[in-house]
Amino acid sequence: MENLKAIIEALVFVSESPLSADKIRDILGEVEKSDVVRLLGEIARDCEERGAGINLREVAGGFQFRTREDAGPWVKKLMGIKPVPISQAAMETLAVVAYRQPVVKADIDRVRGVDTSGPLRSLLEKKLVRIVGRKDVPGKPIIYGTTKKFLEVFNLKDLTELPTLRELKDLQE
Amino acid sequence: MENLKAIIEALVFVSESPLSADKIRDILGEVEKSDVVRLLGEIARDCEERGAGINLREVAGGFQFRTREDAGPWVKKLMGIKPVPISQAAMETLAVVAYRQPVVKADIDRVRGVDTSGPLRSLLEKKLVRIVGRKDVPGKPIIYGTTKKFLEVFNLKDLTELPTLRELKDLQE
Amino acid sequence: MAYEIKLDIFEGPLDLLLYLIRKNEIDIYNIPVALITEQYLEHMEKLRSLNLDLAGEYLVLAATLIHIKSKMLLPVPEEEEGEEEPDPRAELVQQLLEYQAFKEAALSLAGRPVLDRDVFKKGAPESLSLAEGEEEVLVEVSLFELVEAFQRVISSLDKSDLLEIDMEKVSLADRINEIMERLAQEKDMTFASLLGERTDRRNIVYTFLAILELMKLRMIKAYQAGSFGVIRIFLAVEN
Repeated sequence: MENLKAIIEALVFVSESPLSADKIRDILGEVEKSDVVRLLGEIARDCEERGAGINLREVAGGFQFRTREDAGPWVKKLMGIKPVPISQAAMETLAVVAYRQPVVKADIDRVRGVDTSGPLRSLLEKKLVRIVGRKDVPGKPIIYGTTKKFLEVFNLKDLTELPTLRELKDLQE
Repeated sequence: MENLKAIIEALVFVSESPLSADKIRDILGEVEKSDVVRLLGEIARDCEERGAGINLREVAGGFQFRTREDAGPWVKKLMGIKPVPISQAAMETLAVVAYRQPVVKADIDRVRGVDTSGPLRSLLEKKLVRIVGRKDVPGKPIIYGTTKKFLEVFNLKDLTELPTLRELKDLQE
Repeated sequence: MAYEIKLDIFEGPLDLLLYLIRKNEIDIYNIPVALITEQYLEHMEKLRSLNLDLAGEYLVLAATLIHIKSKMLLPVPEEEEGEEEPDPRAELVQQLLEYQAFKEAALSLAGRPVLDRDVFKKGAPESLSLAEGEEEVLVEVSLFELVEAFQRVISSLDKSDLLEIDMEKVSLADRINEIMERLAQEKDMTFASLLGERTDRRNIVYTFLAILELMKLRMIKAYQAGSFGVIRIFLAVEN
């Protein structure tokens, strides 16, 4: 294929959700995945270098074009977007779920020292957290985990990209 | 504004419909329309020159990024594939509905040996299963059946073409 | 949906304690329990005087602090060599450190380029839609929340309206059919507007019962945007 890079750019552009290198290879057929990955890297670099209005980001296991940060205020104005604030309580709850998943509510409550019913419900509604299942202990408590949307919203490639949690020193030592 | 060109590029990128130079000027405020038009021209030229996957086109009184023509076949291939992600539980439930329809929830629960409220609800949401009516027995339970979309998604001419459960799973992959 | 992160003063007793430790520039591994307990209790008093309803968790931590304080006042009994009495503060410190780590992680997460707040993808921000590849776990408005909303609607109505008795007999089935018809036309309606169409008690109650019944039958769904957002009623299936 002659214009492989351009075609990959077009595919990522039209895709509504982040597009994985595997998916691109499947679409294109006789192409090596390594070439797809290399070209995606080139596209990302091109955007950076020419100071483009959009950047290629790796999120939730795929690639997606996103607007550059300093365009944010104008984009919000154009689209009439008024961000729904995530409360500090919900952010803390989200952090505990993200790092400790799969996790039950009792554990989140213990870490935060308060009841997290409210924040948890709001995170479920925002689809940043989901119910993964039930724990096989008495009372069958609900197990929570983060969603793919969580990765998309916070611009994370995958869970391993989470900022490192400060090491907890064991005081007993 | 420093990165005026990049911001305009970002605005055209996020907009769902073609964006006019007037609208861009309104959003940005203290900017001349002539500058906006000039920068839009530059963006269009940049795309052409670097042989990008997307081009800036003037359509319906505004500007819009469109994929380059030779990417067309691949874009169609990408957009044509609409995976309907279905959990194992939902697949089983769907199979019971498909083969036993018209069927009430109690029967599905009995066949699967677990409560199917969750999977059933998700199938209703995905419009693969619909409510057909109510059974004329005490409690008037809801009767479920599959939809036309179910046939479309699984590439079935009609219900007589239903494959086995195993084949159904393979179709997903 | 787009997001913005808001900072509150205290997110709970541990947060208050961390604040006091920072304010006093205290080493978290060597907390002067007497001083901190005193300040903690003072703050609880302040919060109470602001008419803030203090959750039980604040009281629990106050009790824990007082307990640790008293333990530290007791003379340390002579122990056999090598056997050291654990620091009574150890457990609390561990908890504080853990909480602090997550608090920092939350800040760090919020500091990333957040979608629909800092960066944007093509097209309108999604609202209730799920990311591709995810099984939907419906989080609907609970009956408890519906009852709360019902009480809000009732209390916002004019009392005199409520006293009027509509002689027209309305059956639950009629109301159910009406609601289904309205929803088929309007696609979605707010809970308040559905209830508010009727101003007499009997009709409001019947409308509410009809909504509950339809929810139970999974003919309709109720969604709420945010914890105190408007409750919207949707048809569960389009005809």
